[in-house]
Amino acid sequence: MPLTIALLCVPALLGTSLLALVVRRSPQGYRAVYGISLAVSLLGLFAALSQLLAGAEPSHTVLPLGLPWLGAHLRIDALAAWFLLIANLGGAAASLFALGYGAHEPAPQRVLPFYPAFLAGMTLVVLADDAFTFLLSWECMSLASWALVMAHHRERDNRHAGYVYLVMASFGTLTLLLAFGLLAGAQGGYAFETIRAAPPAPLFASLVLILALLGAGSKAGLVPLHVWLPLAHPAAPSHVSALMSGVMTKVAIYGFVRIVFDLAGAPAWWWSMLVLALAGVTTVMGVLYALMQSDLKRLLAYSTVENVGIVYLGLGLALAFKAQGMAWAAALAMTAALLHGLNHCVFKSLLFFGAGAVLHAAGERDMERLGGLIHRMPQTAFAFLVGCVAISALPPLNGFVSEWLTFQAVLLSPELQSWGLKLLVPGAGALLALSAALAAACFVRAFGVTFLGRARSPAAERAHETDRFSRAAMFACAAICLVVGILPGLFIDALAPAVAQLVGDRMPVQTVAGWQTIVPIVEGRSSYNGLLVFVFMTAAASLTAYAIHRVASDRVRRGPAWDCGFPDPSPATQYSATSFAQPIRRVFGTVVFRARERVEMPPPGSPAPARLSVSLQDLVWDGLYAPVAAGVGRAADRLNHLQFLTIRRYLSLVFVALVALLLVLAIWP
Amino acid sequence: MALIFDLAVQGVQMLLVLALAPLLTGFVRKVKARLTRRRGPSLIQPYRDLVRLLRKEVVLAENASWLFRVVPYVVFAATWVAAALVPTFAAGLIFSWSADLIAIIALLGSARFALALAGLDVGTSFGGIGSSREVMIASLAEPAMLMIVFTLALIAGSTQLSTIATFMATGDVGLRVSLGLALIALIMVAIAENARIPVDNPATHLELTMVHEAMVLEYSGRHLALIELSASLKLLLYLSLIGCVFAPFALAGPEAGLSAYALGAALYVLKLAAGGFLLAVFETSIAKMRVFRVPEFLGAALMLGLLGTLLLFVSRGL
Amino acid sequence: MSVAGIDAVSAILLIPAAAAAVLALLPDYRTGSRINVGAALLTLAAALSLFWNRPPVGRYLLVDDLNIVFIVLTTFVGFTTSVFSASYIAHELKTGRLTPTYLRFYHAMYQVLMFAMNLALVANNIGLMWVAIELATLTTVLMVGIYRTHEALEAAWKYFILGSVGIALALFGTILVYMAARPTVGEGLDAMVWTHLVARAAGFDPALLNLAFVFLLLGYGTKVGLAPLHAWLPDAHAEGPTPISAVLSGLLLNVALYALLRFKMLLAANPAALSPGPLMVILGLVSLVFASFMLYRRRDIKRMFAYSSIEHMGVITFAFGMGGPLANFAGLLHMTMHSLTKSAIFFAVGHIAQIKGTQKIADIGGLTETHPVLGWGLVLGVIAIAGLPPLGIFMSEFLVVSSTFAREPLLAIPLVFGLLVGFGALLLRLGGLAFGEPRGATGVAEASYGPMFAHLALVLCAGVYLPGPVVAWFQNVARLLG
Amino acid sequence: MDKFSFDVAHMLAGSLVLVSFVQLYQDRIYALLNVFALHAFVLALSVAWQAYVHDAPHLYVTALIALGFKAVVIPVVLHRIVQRLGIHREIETVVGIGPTMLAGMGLVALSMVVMLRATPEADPLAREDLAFALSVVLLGLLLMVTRRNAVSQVVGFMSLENGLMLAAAGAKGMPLVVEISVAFSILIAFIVIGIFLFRIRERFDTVDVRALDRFRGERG
Repeated sequence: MPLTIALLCVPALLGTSLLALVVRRSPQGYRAVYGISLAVSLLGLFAALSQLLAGAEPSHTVLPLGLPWLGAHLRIDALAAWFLLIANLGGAAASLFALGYGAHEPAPQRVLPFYPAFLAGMTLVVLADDAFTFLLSWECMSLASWALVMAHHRERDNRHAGYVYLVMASFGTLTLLLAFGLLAGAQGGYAFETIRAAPPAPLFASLVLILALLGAGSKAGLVPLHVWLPLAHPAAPSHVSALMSGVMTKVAIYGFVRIVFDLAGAPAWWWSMLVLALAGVTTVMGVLYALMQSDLKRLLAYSTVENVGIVYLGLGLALAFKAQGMAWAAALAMTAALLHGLNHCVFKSLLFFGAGAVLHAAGERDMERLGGLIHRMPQTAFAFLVGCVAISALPPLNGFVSEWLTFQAVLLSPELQSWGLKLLVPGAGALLALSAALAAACFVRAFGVTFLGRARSPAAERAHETDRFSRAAMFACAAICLVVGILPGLFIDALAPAVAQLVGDRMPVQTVAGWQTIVPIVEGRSSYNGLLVFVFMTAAASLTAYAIHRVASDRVRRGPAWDCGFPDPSPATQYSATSFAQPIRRVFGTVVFRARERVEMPPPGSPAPARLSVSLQDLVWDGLYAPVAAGVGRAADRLNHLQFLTIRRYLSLVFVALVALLLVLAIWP
Repeated sequence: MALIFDLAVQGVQMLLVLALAPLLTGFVRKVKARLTRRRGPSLIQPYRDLVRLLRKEVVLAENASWLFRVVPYVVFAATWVAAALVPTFAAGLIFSWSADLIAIIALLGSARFALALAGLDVGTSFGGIGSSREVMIASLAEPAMLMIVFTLALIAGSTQLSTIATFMATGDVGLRVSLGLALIALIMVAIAENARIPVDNPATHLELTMVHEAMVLEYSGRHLALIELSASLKLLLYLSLIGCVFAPFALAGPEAGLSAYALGAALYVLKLAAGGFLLAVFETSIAKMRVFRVPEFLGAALMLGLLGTLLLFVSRGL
Repeated sequence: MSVAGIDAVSAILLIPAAAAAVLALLPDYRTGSRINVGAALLTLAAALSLFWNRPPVGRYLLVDDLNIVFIVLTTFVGFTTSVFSASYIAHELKTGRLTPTYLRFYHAMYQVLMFAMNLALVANNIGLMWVAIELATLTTVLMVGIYRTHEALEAAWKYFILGSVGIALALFGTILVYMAARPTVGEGLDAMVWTHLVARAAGFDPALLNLAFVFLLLGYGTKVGLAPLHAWLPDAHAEGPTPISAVLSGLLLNVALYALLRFKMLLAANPAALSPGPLMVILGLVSLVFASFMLYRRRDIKRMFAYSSIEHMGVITFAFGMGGPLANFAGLLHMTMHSLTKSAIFFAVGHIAQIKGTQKIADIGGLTETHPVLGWGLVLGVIAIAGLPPLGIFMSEFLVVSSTFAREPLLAIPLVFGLLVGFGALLLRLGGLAFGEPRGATGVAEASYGPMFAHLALVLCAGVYLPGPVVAWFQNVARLLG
Repeated sequence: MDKFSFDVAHMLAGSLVLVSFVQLYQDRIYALLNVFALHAFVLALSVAWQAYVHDAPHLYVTALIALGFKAVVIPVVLHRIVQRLGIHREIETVVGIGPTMLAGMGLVALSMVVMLRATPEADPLAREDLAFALSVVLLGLLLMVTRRNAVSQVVGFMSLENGLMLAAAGAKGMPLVVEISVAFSILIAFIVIGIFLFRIRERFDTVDVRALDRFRGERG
């Protein structure tokens, strides 16, 4: 039943795409499209929940589509249902947001037809149960999102973003294709059941892991395959950015989990090392990149890279534990990873919505030209703040819960046998800790520079609060952040079947522990109670406030800022996004980005201004992508001479080919 | 009945930390003054300051938003809750399982997050300096602290502070290199977190060196009082933490009687006094370092923590 | 029944031949284009009737499972292209690039080309097949040079010379096959009848067969456009009238490939001969990788898509070279999809070039803005040709790549590399053509979108759903190909 | 087949290869044309002999075409063209004569090797003939790729085609040989006319094929 409902969503969404083609230019057309998308997403959400909460058996169906002799295999199990939940939750939120935000879209005809198709693609990836359907919907998802990235195609950067994006997506698809080729074997057993029944030989399985890491990792944004992500995500309209960051990366993670945990058979001990190493680098690099950005949406995109790293860290740990036969520990790590997937979906959507609202209100994404928006858009500011707290992994919100679980999983790693892992896992743990702290710094900066202080440009001064649909979407996300943060046990239990399916064990039942405490292993070892922490903090804060206001003083006087006695009226004297990041840039950036500061001080007496210029290098781009691009360019240039030969030379080519083949014949045994 | 008793003990703990925190701050100041041959303010001067501040009106910058007014309460609440969860005189309090050591660190992180935002709210350059330096310091101090937590958790098999303290009190631990490293790292982190010399100077308004004070420059009245109190609480928290982990003497157990509690409380005060004294001695004997040497200082702490963890990972396998 | 069957085969040869004669005599170009469309439609109908009435195997003509795929495809694309050609040519006349006399010639030649291709496909005699392919080549040479510009003449000349050498090599190969077959099959016509040959190939002299295949591979490979024998192809596509580019890419390359496949089957039937697979695999890979890199520096839109045809011919040759049911199926599917897609692209490109008055990529931009239908049609076509779902080429690339990697992982690496490089180039150019600030003239398109969208719709449908009979039939052919 | 007829056929085919070598050696265009006439003449003889030996009268037609068209008409026409174009001075060879000859040797050896791998029970005459024909084809191609001048290239193509004819004639009982020879003659006529047309109508400065490439759309 849930499968049928979920499957119905797909044609419904595709139908909406067609509808969008019809209404694309009518002024209210967007409401119809996003309204239907919202309804369908809610339906999909219902399907996912009913599968998860009922703990239903996996159901399976075959449609006469796709590869002809195979058909389109579709299946919903607990894992699929969990990601279906994420996809449709994100989809519903984005649709709700777009009900308001869509009105500001300058080129609706370039957004509306692709938006439902994008949702449909993501839904279908999760449901696919054979390699062809999987890759088909995977690539449709990329394609639809590419079209959305190209919505504002007149800007050169967006076109570049779209290009890099689609090439990387294609790279990912091709590597996944290779992986499936190995899994399916020469006979072409592309159905997942067939693959499950006959897992590949260990060597092939290892190759599959590497390919899956490349393929799904490039979609998810693992460093160094992430380069497209910070270009493409910000280029799309904000609700689409939210979907891309919040949902599509999760769908990519789903692909990785499905292939590596479900299809590739028993993991080898060293697989996790690869995953953990990449994940550790990704978390820290992602957040450091984010700290260096002054474009709000790009900052959010880089922070997505970081969070994907955190999820992969959990997955890597799960892989390590699974390989060592410690299913109970693997269950903890897997739960952490999957829960973080949901959490990131929610708060990143929220943050992108906020960024969209800001972009619309102030017409500006550059934080250096924003500021003081908390006065003009208080509700957006509040919701955005909730998102910032959540993503910074601070209690009592949801981000903390999943990171806490990940830490707990890291703490189980001394039980691992392998020496390599013994050394690697603490390092990964340290990187995770570092990234958590840096993320907090990053979002203090994001919120502080954008919403606090004084407006840095006239546009920011004229900003206004956003519409009610947008606010509703943001507050809904914020509410979910809080709910998951204070009642994580419910979600961990809902996840349990998916985890059990993947690693063969589940975390202890959480809801039996009193007061909604979550207990990863046993109570004496570690526990956390978001509800109590939340209640304590709220009670303490409000009681204190009440007491002080009643007993001591509640008088307030407004006056000019003190600022050590030297307040400067110009908003330019505030700390900017760049200056805020300066200490961290000095500490980390000199190594990671080759950050250099150059000061040009005019000689005494000269009226010329002093200048400070900062240069950053993207070592991943410069070291990996630029050489590849240059190499392709050089090869193309070299080969291009072949377009300008004389007929005689072309004949010589034919001649040489002939002689070569004859030589082959001559020496053929 | 037992529940009520447990709740009462928990309540006592909460009030105790609140009551002792300014005293500890006053004590440290007093000792420092004495060490520099001044008489210094009286021990209860911090209480007086707090009361005076609470009674005064708040002068808000024209540009301050609602966030600016909420932050002091949030900071105070987070710090207070965190401090209440650290075993002071007794382990295994009724709510101790609601947050483990990682959560306590994260609670302090929440407080700092809020404070850093407040520093940016008015839009002054000093606030920005403070916030930006504060998050830089935190970005190293927090992972270092987590590494210390890892070390402790691996030794005790738990991240639950009560469990750790109980375990440490049993004496099964013996002498461990990791623990030593963790202790040194913890002290370094504590110094940084509490804005003490050599990382920061809580008593200066000299622009080039300010970190914490720059952030709270715009606060006045009751808001400032709360922030000062939170700072004191935080100092107390760290000393309690060091005390309960590395000197878990006479910590009352979960089902202990009143006498055990009393003994625990008495020893707790002694531990605090000793800690405060050592801090004061340390602070007077060392010079403030440049802001951009702080990362090296904290990086060292991080490395020590990581080293401790690694040693444990490796020795487990032997 | 057999009578009707023979009629159908004769019809697909006679209708174009008769139409060519009529068109050569008819002065009015409007009627001419109508007759052209009508004749193509009739031929298509005759080809379709082959499904129900399959004639018995003759000494000259043969209709079997393999070539019926090609026949139907050829007549279908021939028909749609004639529809496109009608609107295209009218515009050419208006701008004065062609005169009515040339149009007469053009229409007649179009039907001769159709005749030649159909003949090549239904021929059961390797000599006849050779003659038909050469006829088709010469016809297209004339069509390529029809604009009489320096560039067109130069392209036609290049095509002519290289094609002639290819013709000669193929003939030598054909003679060698005859020589190999003579001792076993006996002298005379029988030793050139393909069905006889393949039935008794096991007794042929393997060394002669090998040698023959080398010559045939190079001779017909020149027509397929395999690197390094491809040189005529880009220029011929770029300088000829666009309908001819569409037919060249969509059909003639296939016909030549079909001839290669026939000989491959012959070789496969002789266990002692060298296996033709590796040679085709290598040539296919070389073409793929080479053409992919060549795509990057193209400044002419039609030449770029011509290189993309080389790329895809490489993939198809590779797939057939790999052999096995999956790869052969993929090869057939890829060939069909490529024909449909590439001709659709050329339909779009033809109108675009007419509107903009140029074929220079740099002078064309922002099409989705100025000409949404054409622009998005082009986007869809390029996406299809780049192998993205849900369009048909994705399915065939999926099968080729995955089955290759399971069997010969090392071969899959250059395959994937070439595909990716080509993808990057196509996308790069698409970004400039379809998006960005509009560049170039923005006149109204007088286009017939029917053929283009008919092709794209078929490709889209095939990417998601292939009807059962088509599949069974493809599978049967794939089995035949071994 | 008796020994004598075999030897004659062998001798004629061998002479054709020899004449091909002579062609390679020429660096004057008129001399090249004359040698080509000889080439065509030898081919005609060879085909006629095959017709006689195999008792295939239709091959006489092929022989006649070779004799009339290729040994007489084409060389004369090409003479005219060369005169008109004023390119009778020299043949611009790409590589020196020496290396070309060496390469030619290699090609002949190669064609022998690949052809003699065929099982000996296949018709020996046909086998030898084919080996020589393959050599002629390869030498013709070599001539095409080592000359810059379009006329010499045409000559190369025609000698290549002569090799084909030799093979076709040697293939006993092969149908369509006459038709093919006619078709090729037309093809060659097209090529020759093409050169002529380009010269007259399109005002190419030279028939050096390099000149044609100046008009490619892609450069610049």
